[in-house]
Amino acid sequence: GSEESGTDSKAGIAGEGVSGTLDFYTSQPDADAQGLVDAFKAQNPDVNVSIFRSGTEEVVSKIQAENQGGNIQADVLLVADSVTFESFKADDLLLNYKSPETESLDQSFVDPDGTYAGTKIMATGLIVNTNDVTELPTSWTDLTDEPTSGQAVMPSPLYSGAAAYNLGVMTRQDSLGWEFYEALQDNDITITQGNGAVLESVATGEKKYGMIVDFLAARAKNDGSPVELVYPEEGVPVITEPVGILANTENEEASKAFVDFILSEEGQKLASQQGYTPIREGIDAPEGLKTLDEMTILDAEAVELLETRSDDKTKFGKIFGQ
Amino acid sequence: MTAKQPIDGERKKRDSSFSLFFQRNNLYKIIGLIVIFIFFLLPVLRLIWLSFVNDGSVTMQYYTEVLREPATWKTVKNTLIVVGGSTILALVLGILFSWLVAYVQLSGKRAMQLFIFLPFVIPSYITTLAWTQFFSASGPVTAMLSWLPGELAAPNLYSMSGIILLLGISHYPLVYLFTVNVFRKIPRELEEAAATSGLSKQRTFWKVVLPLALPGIASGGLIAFLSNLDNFGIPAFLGTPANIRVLSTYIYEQVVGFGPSAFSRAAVLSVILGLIALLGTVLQWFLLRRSRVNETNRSDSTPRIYLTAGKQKLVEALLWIFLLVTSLMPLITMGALSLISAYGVPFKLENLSLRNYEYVFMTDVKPMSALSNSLQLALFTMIVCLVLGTAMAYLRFKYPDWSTKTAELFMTIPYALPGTVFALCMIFMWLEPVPGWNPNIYGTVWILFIAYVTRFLVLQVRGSYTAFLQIDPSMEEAARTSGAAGWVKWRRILLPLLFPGILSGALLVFLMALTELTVSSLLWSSGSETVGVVIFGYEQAGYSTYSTAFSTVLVLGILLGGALFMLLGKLWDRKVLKNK
Amino acid sequence: MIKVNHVSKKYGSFTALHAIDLEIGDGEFIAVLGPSGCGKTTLLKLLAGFMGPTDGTISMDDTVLASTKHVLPPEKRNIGMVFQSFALWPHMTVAEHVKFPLSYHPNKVKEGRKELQARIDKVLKLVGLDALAERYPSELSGGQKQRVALARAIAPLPNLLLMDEPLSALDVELRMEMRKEIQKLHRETKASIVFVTHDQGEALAIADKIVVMNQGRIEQIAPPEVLYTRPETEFVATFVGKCNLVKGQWRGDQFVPTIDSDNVWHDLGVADSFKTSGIYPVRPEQFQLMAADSKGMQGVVSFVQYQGHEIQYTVEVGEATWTIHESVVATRFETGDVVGISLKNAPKQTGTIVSN
Amino acid sequence: MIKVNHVSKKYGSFTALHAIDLEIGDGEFIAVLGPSGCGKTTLLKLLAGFMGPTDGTISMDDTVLASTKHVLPPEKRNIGMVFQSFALWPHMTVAEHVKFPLSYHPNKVKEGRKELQARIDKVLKLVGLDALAERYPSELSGGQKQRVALARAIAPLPNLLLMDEPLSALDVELRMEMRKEIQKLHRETKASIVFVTHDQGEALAIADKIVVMNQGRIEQIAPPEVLYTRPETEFVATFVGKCNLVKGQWRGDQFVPTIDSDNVWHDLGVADSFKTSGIYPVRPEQFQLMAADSKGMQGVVSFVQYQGHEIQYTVEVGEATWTIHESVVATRFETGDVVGISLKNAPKQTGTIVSN
Ligand SMILES: Nc1ncnc2c1ncn2[C@@H]1O[C@H](COP(=O)(O)OP(=O)(O)OP(=O)(O)O)[C@@H](O)[C@H]1O
Ligand SMILES: Nc1ncnc2c1ncn2[C@@H]1O[C@H](COP(=O)(O)OP(=O)(O)OP(=O)(O)O)[C@@H](O)[C@H]1O
Ligand SMILES: [Mg+2]
Ligand SMILES: [Mg+2]
Repeated sequence: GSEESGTDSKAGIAGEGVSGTLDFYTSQPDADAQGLVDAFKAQNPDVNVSIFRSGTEEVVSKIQAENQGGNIQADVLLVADSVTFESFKADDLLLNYKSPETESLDQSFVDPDGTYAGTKIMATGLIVNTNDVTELPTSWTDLTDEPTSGQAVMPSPLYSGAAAYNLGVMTRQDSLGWEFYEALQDNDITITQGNGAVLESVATGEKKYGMIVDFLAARAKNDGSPVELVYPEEGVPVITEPVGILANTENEEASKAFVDFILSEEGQKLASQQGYTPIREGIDAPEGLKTLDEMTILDAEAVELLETRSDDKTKFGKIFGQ
Repeated sequence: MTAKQPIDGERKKRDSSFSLFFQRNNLYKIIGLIVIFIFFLLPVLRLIWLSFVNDGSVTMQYYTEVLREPATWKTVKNTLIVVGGSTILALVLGILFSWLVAYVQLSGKRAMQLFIFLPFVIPSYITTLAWTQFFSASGPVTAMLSWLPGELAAPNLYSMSGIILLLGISHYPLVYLFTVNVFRKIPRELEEAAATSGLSKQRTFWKVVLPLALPGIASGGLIAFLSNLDNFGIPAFLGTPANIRVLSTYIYEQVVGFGPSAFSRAAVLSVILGLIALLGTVLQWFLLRRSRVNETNRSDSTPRIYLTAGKQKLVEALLWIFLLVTSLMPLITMGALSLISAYGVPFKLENLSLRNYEYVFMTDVKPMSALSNSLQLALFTMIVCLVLGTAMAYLRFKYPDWSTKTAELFMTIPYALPGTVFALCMIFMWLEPVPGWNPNIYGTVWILFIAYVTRFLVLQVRGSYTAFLQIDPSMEEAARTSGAAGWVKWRRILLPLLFPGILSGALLVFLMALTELTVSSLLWSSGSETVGVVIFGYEQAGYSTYSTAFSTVLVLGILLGGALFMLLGKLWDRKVLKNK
Repeated sequence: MIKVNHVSKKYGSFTALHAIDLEIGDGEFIAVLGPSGCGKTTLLKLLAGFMGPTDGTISMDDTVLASTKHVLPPEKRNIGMVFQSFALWPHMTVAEHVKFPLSYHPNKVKEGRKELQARIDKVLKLVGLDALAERYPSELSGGQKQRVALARAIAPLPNLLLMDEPLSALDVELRMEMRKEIQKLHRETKASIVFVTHDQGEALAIADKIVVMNQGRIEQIAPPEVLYTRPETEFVATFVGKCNLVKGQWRGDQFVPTIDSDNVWHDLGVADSFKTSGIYPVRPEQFQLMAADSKGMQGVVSFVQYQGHEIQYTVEVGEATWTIHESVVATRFETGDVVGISLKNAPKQTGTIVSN
Repeated sequence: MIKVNHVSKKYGSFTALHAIDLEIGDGEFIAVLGPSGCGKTTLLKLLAGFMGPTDGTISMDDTVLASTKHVLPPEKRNIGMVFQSFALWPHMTVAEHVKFPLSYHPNKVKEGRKELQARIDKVLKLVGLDALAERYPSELSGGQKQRVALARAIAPLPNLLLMDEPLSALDVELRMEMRKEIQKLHRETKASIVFVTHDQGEALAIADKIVVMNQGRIEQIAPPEVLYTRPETEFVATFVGKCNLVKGQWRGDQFVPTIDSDNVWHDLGVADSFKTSGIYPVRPEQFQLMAADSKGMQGVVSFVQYQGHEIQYTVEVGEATWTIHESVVATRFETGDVVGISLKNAPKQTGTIVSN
């Protein structure tokens, strides 16, 4: 790969003529990551992208371990939430690259310093088992009410980065705050490992309500599971699966081309096809999901979230008796 | 005749000729230890080192911090309870089954053996899922209990005892595998001698049979103990809702906890976990201390205890019920899930299809290549472990001095650590073994191979060592006076005698490597995806139906392989050994 | 009284015992003698109850102990056994081996620890292992192992003591001592003893009754002296104390050996079966060797073995090979010497003793 | 020539061999004799090279085979060994046991399959196991197992044959036969043989030289007849062929037993060591028993053992216990009888034979 230039890709079609190998670390589902890479390669046949896919937590640990080991292998990183990127940014592991495509994005999803940018919108909402529940909940606080006592399930922030992000965001809302989590505990909510486990639990009827990332619920519903997705009225925390380039990339040019592609209209359409709400304005959300403008977003400063994440988790642990 | 050798200290004295060879080659000993150190301990030390540095300066800060936290101690206590309880359960079940299979006349033993392995090869997320459904409010247990008088509630699996139960059930096959051959090799005359001394069958079991089976029990127990210690899936699944943390889950929490001190804290906890593992190993040595070598016997699979027809039927029925619940039930749950389109749709004919299978094996290309990768990896890992592990076991057996004991300890650590932690260690180590030099192992399939060998070697060492403990040294001496040394001695005398034990170890290594998940999920790379990685990927993406389809095929494949293997064994017995 | 009734035992297709009949009286001391592989151990294992007969029954005072259907397990019988292969428990010390039956056998020590320890010490002393009480089997020599096996079997003073070559690994001195101890035990406890040995001297010395087996069959059952002096089959004659079967013709009480038809030998107590087959059994010490002269039987010494108190000659006489024992004080011959052979005239020997 | 040089062997803190010196000449047949636990097996294992000495060296024609530092492994020596515990391989048939050394031993058969099979058959026939060639060890009787061990050791005709009680499980007849075969082998191959046995008769019969061991030390090394007739220590005298050590006073060539000071015995070839300690060693057959009369030595019969060709009496004489062997044709006594004892006058015996 050539490393001589960091500016020329602004011109023309993203990454035309780039080549070499690219290590892409992601937490997207395998099929989605593969689809993305395939689409990219259709345009840039000379780039050889190898994917490492695992859970966000594993990917992050891997990069940190590689960092400890002396040499990060990844070129492009795409994982669940911005807090993760903030943490890498704090360690100066990310390259400053503001893709031209970010201009079409809501700027709140783009790092002002250009180290990362969101690629899609994943809201966390409520999932309900429709066999057992006829009256759909409308608010987060429904989970703290008497009728749902012992019936709800949520992913553990201690295992899932996305859940930890949600914890940070929701405790910073005036409407919810730590009181909300305390109430959840009082209402006997079950903590489970991750979003997948929440889906299993609710879909099989073991629990009736769950906090879950929207696309999983929508897809399960499409597949025929007896579930319904609800966006609570207070709004939803949103993670954006940001993408960024590692500072010591060995193929800066191809990396930039790849990021550009992800954020491009074509890349975003692909995301929509794959069942995610695209982040770029003007592209439709897939069946069953809301687009960005249709939802109320609960928000918090990513930098602040990073700083308090550890404390948040500890506090969470205390509330839930660990 | 009982043979010449006590197992530990005295052997050394007696075999001083060999240690004499070694004295001259003390250098080899040191070199060997260094190699083992580099492969097995250094990666871990690189992690541990992190627990001592902060911003480039050495500090005990993380230790004081972590050790001061009550959460740490609570976790350690939980761990000890969970691991202790589940190891005892695995031991009880494992010993019971291996004894029944080796000693008692039962029909359908071969089929039974296959089913005994199932809980071990079924992925633990499936096991937990199946069991939680089994005991759930809408599950069969609750339904059955509601028929009974009284306010009986199904036991809550999301509890300490739930974790213990599932860990025990998942790992008793390990104890079984290590012990059953040892039972078969106990000379009948030793029991007959007990009988003429007036011991009832029951007493003979406690006083003679069990102590003689100790080598197998200790090895199996140790491996089960380590497996319980490093298991993440079950305590994470069942412990999270119940707010029960054990070391493996707590370490994971630390690792994924970001923050500058994440790894350092994880390292401190890993040290604690490592200490517990070492404690287990030492305890096991202590158990084996009084064990002595039997006369070498051919493994004898004809039953020694005959029950009346009625009793035999009863025992068989009880065994099968247990096996159906612990083995078949998860398998069926898994199979059922793999046939429906989505979670939660009722299990009705119109909802069933082979769509998931079609996707996994026709549409998606990954599973097939993963299967082929995993098979190759497992096979090579098995072969390498077979050779290295058996050689190591031989050394450990022949020269039970500080050097081989230390080597064994080194080899135990990689298996005892939670997979995630171990994978991180492998990254630290193999990315740039010498700073600035990247041998291009990491990022290829080789890192998986090295990781598997490093992690699973101890299984083979234990398997082979157990087999060695069954061999009277005069067997080898006789070979040597007949002029056989080196490879001939191994091929003609030692290996045939060791065969079943070595095979158990190899089988374990193979199965473990084939279904490995946590280590692979950090170390795989494009083109080297493994079965575990694919299943994990499906799971995380929420495609549990795909992962169950894949797992079902995998487990059925293993079952089929096992069945074939047993058939071959039967033929071998008939044709080659002319067994009656 | 134990009755072995037409018992057969097969290992697969190989028949190790052919329809054995045997009675073991209460307090009787029976030696079982026979060549290697004749079924001695098999018989003992059947008596102990480790396996059932393929045919026939074993009963005790009219209750059936073992049949093809059912076998009373050994732990329910009041027995002790010395295994030919010792069968020591590798994980137990010498003292523990003795302690075991004393704690669990039907005849166990019931009086408490001190008494138990005293008994252990006594038994160990008896077999000369008191100094090795804390050793494990792997730390013992062959003979020491065998003594542990012996100690374990006799410790609880069982009613029926089965011993499978219990002294084979011991030196003569120790063997004598052990023999005496076993006999003493027998006298004191009135136990029935079945003592398997391949050593005819031992069998003759120790037993009330000797059972001679061959190839899974019983050849003869008789008290030692009868067996030695009046063997009923060729096998017994040659096996129990070397015997030379001289061929010839019986004319009433007179025997004319084929090899030396000028001579006539008198009947010194030969069993009828031999008379019908034209054989005169001569013990090695009944022959006399002298320098060869022209008349009488002649042979060539083919082998000489020095035995301290006697010299054992193997002599080729015509087609036959004879064994002849001579005193060390008699004239010595060497391999290859041509010698003359005659029958000592010792009319007293066999006749009087049989009538004893 | 193998030289054992001041070799000691310790098991932990227990010393099994104390500074042994021994020479094994080429083609020599050495019997090692000694009581149970005296270190015979240990010596053999050192000679085989299974372990190194704790002290001293073993060398062969001036090259050191074993020292505390280094041991030449057994497979590099041209040896064969019969293990006391047989050490049969449970996974191999009888034929395979014999085939094994024939394929791998330094002296292996190099001529091809047919030759190999012929050799296997020959060896199996020699030990009488030709019919059992396809059996596994678990299907053999004790004596059969021992013969397999023997066959395996002798098959490759090793230069040094180490045999640890190779015949202990065999009956007299078979034992004689095997002995002869071993001797034949010895003559034919000129192998050096070290033959451990606890049976003094066997040692006397078979060896060129006997090594008597006791408690880890060598008591005497001598040819059989010298050993028997001129034992140098009390131990050798009593162990090799029962001997009664009669106490008394030596006055030159004359001996006055304490128990019967009226009598004077003549020196029939007693070693000096006995003379200095005032002992007259008398073999059991040198005594004569008669009905008790008032004068002469008197004793009480405490034990009688019938041995076929002789009767063995144990007689209590004063403080001492003597063993006396009498012919079966002599007057019989029973336990409790009071008997008179005298020394047979057999001036020829010891004296002449020593000078042989
Ligand atoms: N591994 C061991 N540890 C301790 N002592 C041992 C060990 N092996 C043998 N001994 C002791 O060493 C002594 C010599 O043993 P060895 O086996 O050489 O005797 P042996 O002369 O062959 O006796 P036997 O005729 O009974 O076979 C014995 O007293 C025995 O108890
Ligand atoms: N498991 C078996 N399978 C087949 N044949 C066997 C088995 N066990 C013993 N035999 C055979 O049965 C016969 C009798 O064996 P047994 O052990 O009773 O002999 P033994 O009289 O004790 O001989 P020894 O004096 O050599 O110990 C032998 O020929 C032996 O080969
Ligand atoms: Mg036998
Ligand atoms: Mg010995």
